[in-house]
Amino acid sequence: MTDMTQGGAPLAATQDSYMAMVRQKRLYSGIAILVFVVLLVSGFRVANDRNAGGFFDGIHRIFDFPADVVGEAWEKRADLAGLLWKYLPDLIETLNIAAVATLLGAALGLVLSLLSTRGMARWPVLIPLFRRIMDVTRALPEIVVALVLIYMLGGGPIPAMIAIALHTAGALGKLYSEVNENADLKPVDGLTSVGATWSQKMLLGVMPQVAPNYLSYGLLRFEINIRASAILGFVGAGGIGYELRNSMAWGPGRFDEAAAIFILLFVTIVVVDQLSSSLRNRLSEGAKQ
Amino acid sequence: MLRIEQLTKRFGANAAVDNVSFTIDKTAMIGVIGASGAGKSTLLRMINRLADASEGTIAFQGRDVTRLTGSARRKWQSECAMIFQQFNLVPRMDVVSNVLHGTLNRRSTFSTLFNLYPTEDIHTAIEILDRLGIADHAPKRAEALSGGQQQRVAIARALMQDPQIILADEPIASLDPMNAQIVMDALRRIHEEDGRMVIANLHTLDTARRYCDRVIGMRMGRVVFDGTPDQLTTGVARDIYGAGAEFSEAATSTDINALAEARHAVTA
Amino acid sequence: MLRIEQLTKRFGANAAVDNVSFTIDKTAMIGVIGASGAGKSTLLRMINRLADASEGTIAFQGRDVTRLTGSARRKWQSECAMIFQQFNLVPRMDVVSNVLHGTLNRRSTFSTLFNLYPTEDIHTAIEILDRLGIADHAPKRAEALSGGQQQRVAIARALMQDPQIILADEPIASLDPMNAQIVMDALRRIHEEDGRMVIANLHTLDTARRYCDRVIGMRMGRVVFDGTPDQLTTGVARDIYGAGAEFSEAATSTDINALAEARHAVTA
Amino acid sequence: QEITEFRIGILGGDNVQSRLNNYQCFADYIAEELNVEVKLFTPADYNGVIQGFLGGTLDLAWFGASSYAALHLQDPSAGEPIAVKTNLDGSYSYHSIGFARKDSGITSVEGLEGKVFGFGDPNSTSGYLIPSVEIPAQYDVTMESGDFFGEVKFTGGHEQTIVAVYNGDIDAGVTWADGLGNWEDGYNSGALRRAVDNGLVDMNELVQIWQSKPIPEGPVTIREALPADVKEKVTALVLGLYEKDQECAYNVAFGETAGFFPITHEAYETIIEVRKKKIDG
Amino acid sequence: MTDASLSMIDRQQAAQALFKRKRLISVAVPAVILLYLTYIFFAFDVMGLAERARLDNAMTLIRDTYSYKTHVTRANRSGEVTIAKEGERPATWPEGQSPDWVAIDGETVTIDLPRGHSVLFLPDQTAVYRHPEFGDITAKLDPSVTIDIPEDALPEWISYSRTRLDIRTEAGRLTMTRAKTEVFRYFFGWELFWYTLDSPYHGTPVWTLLFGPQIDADRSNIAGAWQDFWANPLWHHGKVAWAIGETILMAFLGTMGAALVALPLAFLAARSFTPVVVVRQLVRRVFDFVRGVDALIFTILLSRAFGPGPLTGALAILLTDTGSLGKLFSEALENVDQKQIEGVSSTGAKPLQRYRFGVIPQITPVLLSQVLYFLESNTRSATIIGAITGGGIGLMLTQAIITQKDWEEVSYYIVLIVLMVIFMDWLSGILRRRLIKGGGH
Ligand SMILES: Nc1ncnc2c1ncn2[C@@H]1O[C@H](COP(=O)(O)OP(=O)(O)OP(=O)(O)O)[C@@H](O)[C@H]1O
Ligand SMILES: Nc1ncnc2c1ncn2[C@@H]1O[C@H](COP(=O)(O)OP(=O)(O)OP(=O)(O)O)[C@@H](O)[C@H]1O
Ligand SMILES: [Mg+2]
Ligand SMILES: [Mg+2]
Repeated sequence: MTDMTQGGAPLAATQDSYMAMVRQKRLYSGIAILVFVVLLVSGFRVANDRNAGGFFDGIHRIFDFPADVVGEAWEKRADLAGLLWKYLPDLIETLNIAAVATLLGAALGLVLSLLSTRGMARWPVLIPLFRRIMDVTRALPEIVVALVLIYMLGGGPIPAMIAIALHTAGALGKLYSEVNENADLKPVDGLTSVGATWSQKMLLGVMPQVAPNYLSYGLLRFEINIRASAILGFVGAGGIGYELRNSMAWGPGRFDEAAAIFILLFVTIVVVDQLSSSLRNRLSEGAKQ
Repeated sequence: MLRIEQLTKRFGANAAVDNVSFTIDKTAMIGVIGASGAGKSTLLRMINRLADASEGTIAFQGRDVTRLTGSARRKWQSECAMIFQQFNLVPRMDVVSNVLHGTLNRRSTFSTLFNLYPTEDIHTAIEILDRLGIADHAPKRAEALSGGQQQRVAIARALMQDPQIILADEPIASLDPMNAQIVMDALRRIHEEDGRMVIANLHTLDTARRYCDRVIGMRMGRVVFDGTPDQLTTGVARDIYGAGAEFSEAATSTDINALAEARHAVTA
Repeated sequence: MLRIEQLTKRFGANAAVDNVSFTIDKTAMIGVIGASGAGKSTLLRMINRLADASEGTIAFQGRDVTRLTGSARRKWQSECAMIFQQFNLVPRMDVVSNVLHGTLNRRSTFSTLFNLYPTEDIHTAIEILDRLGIADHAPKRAEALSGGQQQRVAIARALMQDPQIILADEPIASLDPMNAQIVMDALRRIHEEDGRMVIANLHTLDTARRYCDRVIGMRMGRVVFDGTPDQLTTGVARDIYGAGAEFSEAATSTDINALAEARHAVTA
Repeated sequence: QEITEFRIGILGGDNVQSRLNNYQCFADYIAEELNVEVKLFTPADYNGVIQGFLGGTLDLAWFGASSYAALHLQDPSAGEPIAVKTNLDGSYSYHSIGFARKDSGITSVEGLEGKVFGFGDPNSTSGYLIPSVEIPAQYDVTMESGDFFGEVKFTGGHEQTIVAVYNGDIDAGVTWADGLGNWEDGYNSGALRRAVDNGLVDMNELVQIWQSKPIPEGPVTIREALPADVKEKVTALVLGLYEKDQECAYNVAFGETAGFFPITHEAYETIIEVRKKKIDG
Repeated sequence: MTDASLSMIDRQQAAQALFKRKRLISVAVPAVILLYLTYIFFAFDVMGLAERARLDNAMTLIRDTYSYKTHVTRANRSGEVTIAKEGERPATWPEGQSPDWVAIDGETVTIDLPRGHSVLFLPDQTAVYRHPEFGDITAKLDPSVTIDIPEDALPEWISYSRTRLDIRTEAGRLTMTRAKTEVFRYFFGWELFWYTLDSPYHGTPVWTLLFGPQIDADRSNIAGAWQDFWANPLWHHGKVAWAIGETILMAFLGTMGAALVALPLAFLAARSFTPVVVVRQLVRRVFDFVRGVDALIFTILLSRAFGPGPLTGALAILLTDTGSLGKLFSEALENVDQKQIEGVSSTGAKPLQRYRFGVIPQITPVLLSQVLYFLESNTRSATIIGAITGGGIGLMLTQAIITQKDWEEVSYYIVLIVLMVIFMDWLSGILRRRLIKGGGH
């Protein structure tokens, strides 16, 4: 079918209708840009206004604090190795919190996602329920859960772990159920036809398809959870965040400790990030094959 | 042996299978033919209990299997193996594992999760694969195999179930003529050598004629023909497919020889 | 008008275009043919200055354009439009916007960044589209169009540049025979009606013969043939493609009529 | 030299809104006096206020003695003390109180060997600085984890310390109280009293195991770089608040008070020395 | 390709070996995880958890989330009686008024509690707790606390020392010390959530507010009701709304600012756009650095320059996310289709135009969806950051938790935070669908 023979609208009409479209588009994108700029500018002004120090008053002081910290750390650089060693156990605790939370959260997220994916759900009527559960656990900031649990369970790593695990379950559950939705259900049908149970179907029919994606998302989450675990330490859940908070709060005199903790945390985050991204690349290539 | 009585399956207002009754008395190879949407797949899925019947009963050796649930249903499913048009294997798993899935119903969930299949099962699986001529591919992933090979893996899985009935839902529709023949030959051989009942949905008349002892024709959910292959004349076929006089079998044939002729016909 | 002198392009040790010289005196439609890897694309990309020449000069109307940089180079690019095998449109933008990209060199950066093209440009664009028979698709996204339509959008973009030369790098290689004909017809028509020079890399001899006034044959980076279509015998073609006696034009033909014959040949 | 706004940082163991509420009357007075907008901020901890003064982003705050020392040690010209809160009896000191659960059997610091001991915020005077110096001096022990004490940790603040001890998460801790009145009420004022009033703890379950020497109340401090007239006006307002509006003084002082008295930097030199020593090791 | 030389036995053995391997893996992976969890079980002292867990704290918390208590307090020295919800000043009953379950008759105060319990404040610093099953418990200050109970042994719900008496039942609570005698009675709901006692609208049904006669002479009912609600001195709905706004503002400014900074930098970090290795590596390391330093640390470091407030939080988010978005954007840029760029270049387009038409339309979908995703997740981060810099709902939440008593406020904030995050999630979902499906430019 060639369009050359097509009658179509007369040229002028096409031009006019296109011009009308262009004008409309310009109007819309003009409005959109305007709204965005207005939001950004007024948002900045509100924030600036509600802040103790203004942006332009403070900008020249932006390096004062870092300079103090670095200055002191440099002065006491001889002790640095010892401090790094001293805080290693705290770092390990933080990493452990993140790792366990990721493991448990992923396991819970996996079950939730399977229970809330159409075609796989054990109880299809309950799909909306499990979805809502994921929404809420995902929406709960870790800090909220952690602080409440610290009150109920006392201090230590467990409240932080539970808090992060809950949030992880919701976040991964959502990603996993997206993966599940893309999974092929034919193998599941095949396994149903041989009389397999639900868990057999999920583990043998679904898992092999989705495992690389699961793993890749899980690794990404682990990275995020390391930060979360450090932050929760900051509000009292133990680990390296707690030490960082104390030395930062005390200020000069313990800035060398702050610097050591900071180096540990930074190096860990960068290393895990690099490791997991290379691992994820390999997984995604494997999945494509 | 297998008694279907007034079996009906409704999707909303539409009856996919409508009041179907037939009895199969002795182990046979049975072809079910009919146009797309005639209800062939639905019928087989109900027998395997992948789908629930709306009305009617399916009885095997006097036992009513229509409304089994839970493990009883899974038990029945393990006795009546199903082969799918799209193979429905686990593509990322190796061939032997796929075949061993046929034993899932017999083994505990726990042991299968850790790949703790008994050695004799593994040996049997290889023997079955060998019998189907694909033992060489045993360690490969299922997705690495060609369509015909995958369908043979699916048959192997079915055999691994050691079923009384094998249901095959258009087993050769996704295959090229060469592979189609290999797969149909394998099914026939299993029927003859092992004496298992085979019910196969088929798309093409000549396949049904060539491989089956008995042919059931369906149209719009109802059985409109039930007889021997000989009774399946072009006139009857026209009825089954609701086609006019322009109907030519060659157009749907998968026979390799028929194909070459058909191509001539098109280009000429 | 266009003088190519001892033009060479080296990628490492390998010369993709090797000491090529030719002159085009009057506005003409020129076909460049040659096997894959012969250097056709590289030649055109050097003329458009998408690639830099290693040695030699390209002069247009006495002006040396080989070593222009910055805005002078962009000015030259706007005078010599390029059409690609893969169309190289912006698929997520609408057809008219894609055509209007042909004016980018003329218009201020700022206004174009916000898609603020003058109304007369928009009208011209639609006129060009109309001339190419695709004005109806003006508001659609480029990706929503078929290959032949997309290539015509690319031609429209080229025309929008109001260029002196149109370079077309295998414009019909991604198209089916039907669309190939439409696109080649369009190029020829532009050449004839507007008097623009067209240099087209072509994959197939018969296209070159049918549409071009002059044919340049390349092999391994060198010009091995330069003459009228009539001089392009099968023997010459064998030289160009470095093929043996089994060479048959029909196998690579894109002519619709040739195609039907070819099919006969295969099936017979 | 003109200012366009006046920024007050408020600390104290209460929730954000109560803090803002308690200071609103005071903010209104300042706004009236200076004729500029007054903004209230509720930083999360002492460090927030210290940083605010160092960076010149806060103009007035009621420091603790130790956090004032921290400020002074980092920048002696950042802020100057103008007033101190007095108790009902006119004194302006309080105590750091060590306490434990009654059923733990602990009655004194000696009984804490190998036990978990909790401080509050590192910048707290009674919750860290003073006990961390006086206890080792008094009992000849160190405050390092695993030395005399099994573990020494920071709970984050007075409220957390009290709850942690009460819950048995830690064996003993320190917090502040005026030392007047009765133990079973949690004394007349202080973090313990507040916890009792809120029904958080049952004082029958707790025992006092240690009390520090008197600690001076922290200074209400103003940013030194402010124009002299602003400083003067605000100082006068703070000192005259009790006469002007008792209710407001009660709110600003977070409890019963006889008003704010003038004070100077000298009053905190001892504390500064203590903190300096702590920094230098 | 059938290998004829392989016998059946060989194949079976090969398969067996395969399964041995698979079995090993499928047992080893869970075993390693299990081992790790066992280590964690001891490292985190899970056994001790049961001991540390405070069920009564949990109960307090849970009870506070759906109920509140009213304090009836008698100062033992002056004899003055005050009644206040949660003992807070703005929620104190005016002098001479009392709720209907408290009867004040001179020095005698009768306080009815649920389930037939009641408490009597009698003259002579005496109080009686009337327990329907246990009987009367009489307490007197003399000058220390003395009690008189019907049985010899103290039940476990009475905590008594000579300085202090504490009776806790499911109906309420009585404490007596030398300073004061206090009764708590629990009620369902959040106290004075709509209006405090001093508001004329307290206790007015909605119907009356809307259609009834004007209650306050100066203000129309709806305006007045709104003002009093918004300025409620116990719940501060207005300030809480501002705090939520500040939190979203931090997330918005931080994310959008980061996107605007990261986009041009991402070109410098992408292989296809910046052939100069030094520049590219430099920009990438900068990205890695700001990404590795968490927003939390930036928040602290920036607090010197900008002080407490939402701007500091927004800048911290901006810095960290410049790293994350920059990395994502540069990856997207490395994956762009060169054909489109070449097509635009061949017309003689200037560099900016080349990016605008050859690159931006291609990466817009990735860009938008990432930015919106970050916006949503930054709302959560902003809650946490606010708790440290002093701004937004996060600070209110953490400070309310620290008081260890305002659990009803904590629940209120948690509900609001969850709603806020769900709202942002929903909003970003909508925008994603709209913008990405719609025009690409
Ligand atoms: N899950 C379902 N929901 C609704 N309708 C269904 C469903 N499965 C099948 N049907 C309908 O039932 C009718 C019979 O379908 P069935 O798949 O059994 O036909 P078929 O004979 O196998 O056809 P084909 O040759 O195309 O496989 C069709 O009209 C189909 O649309
Ligand atoms: N960017 C490049 N880097 C290195 N080698 C190149 C590059 N571009 C082209 N070449 C090489 O130059 C030679 C000529 O390539 P060119 O694309 O010009 O051939 P062509 O005649 O257009 O072939 P085709 O018909 O396949 O498009 C080939 O050997 C090719 O591999
Ligand atoms: Mg079917
Ligand atoms: Mg080419």
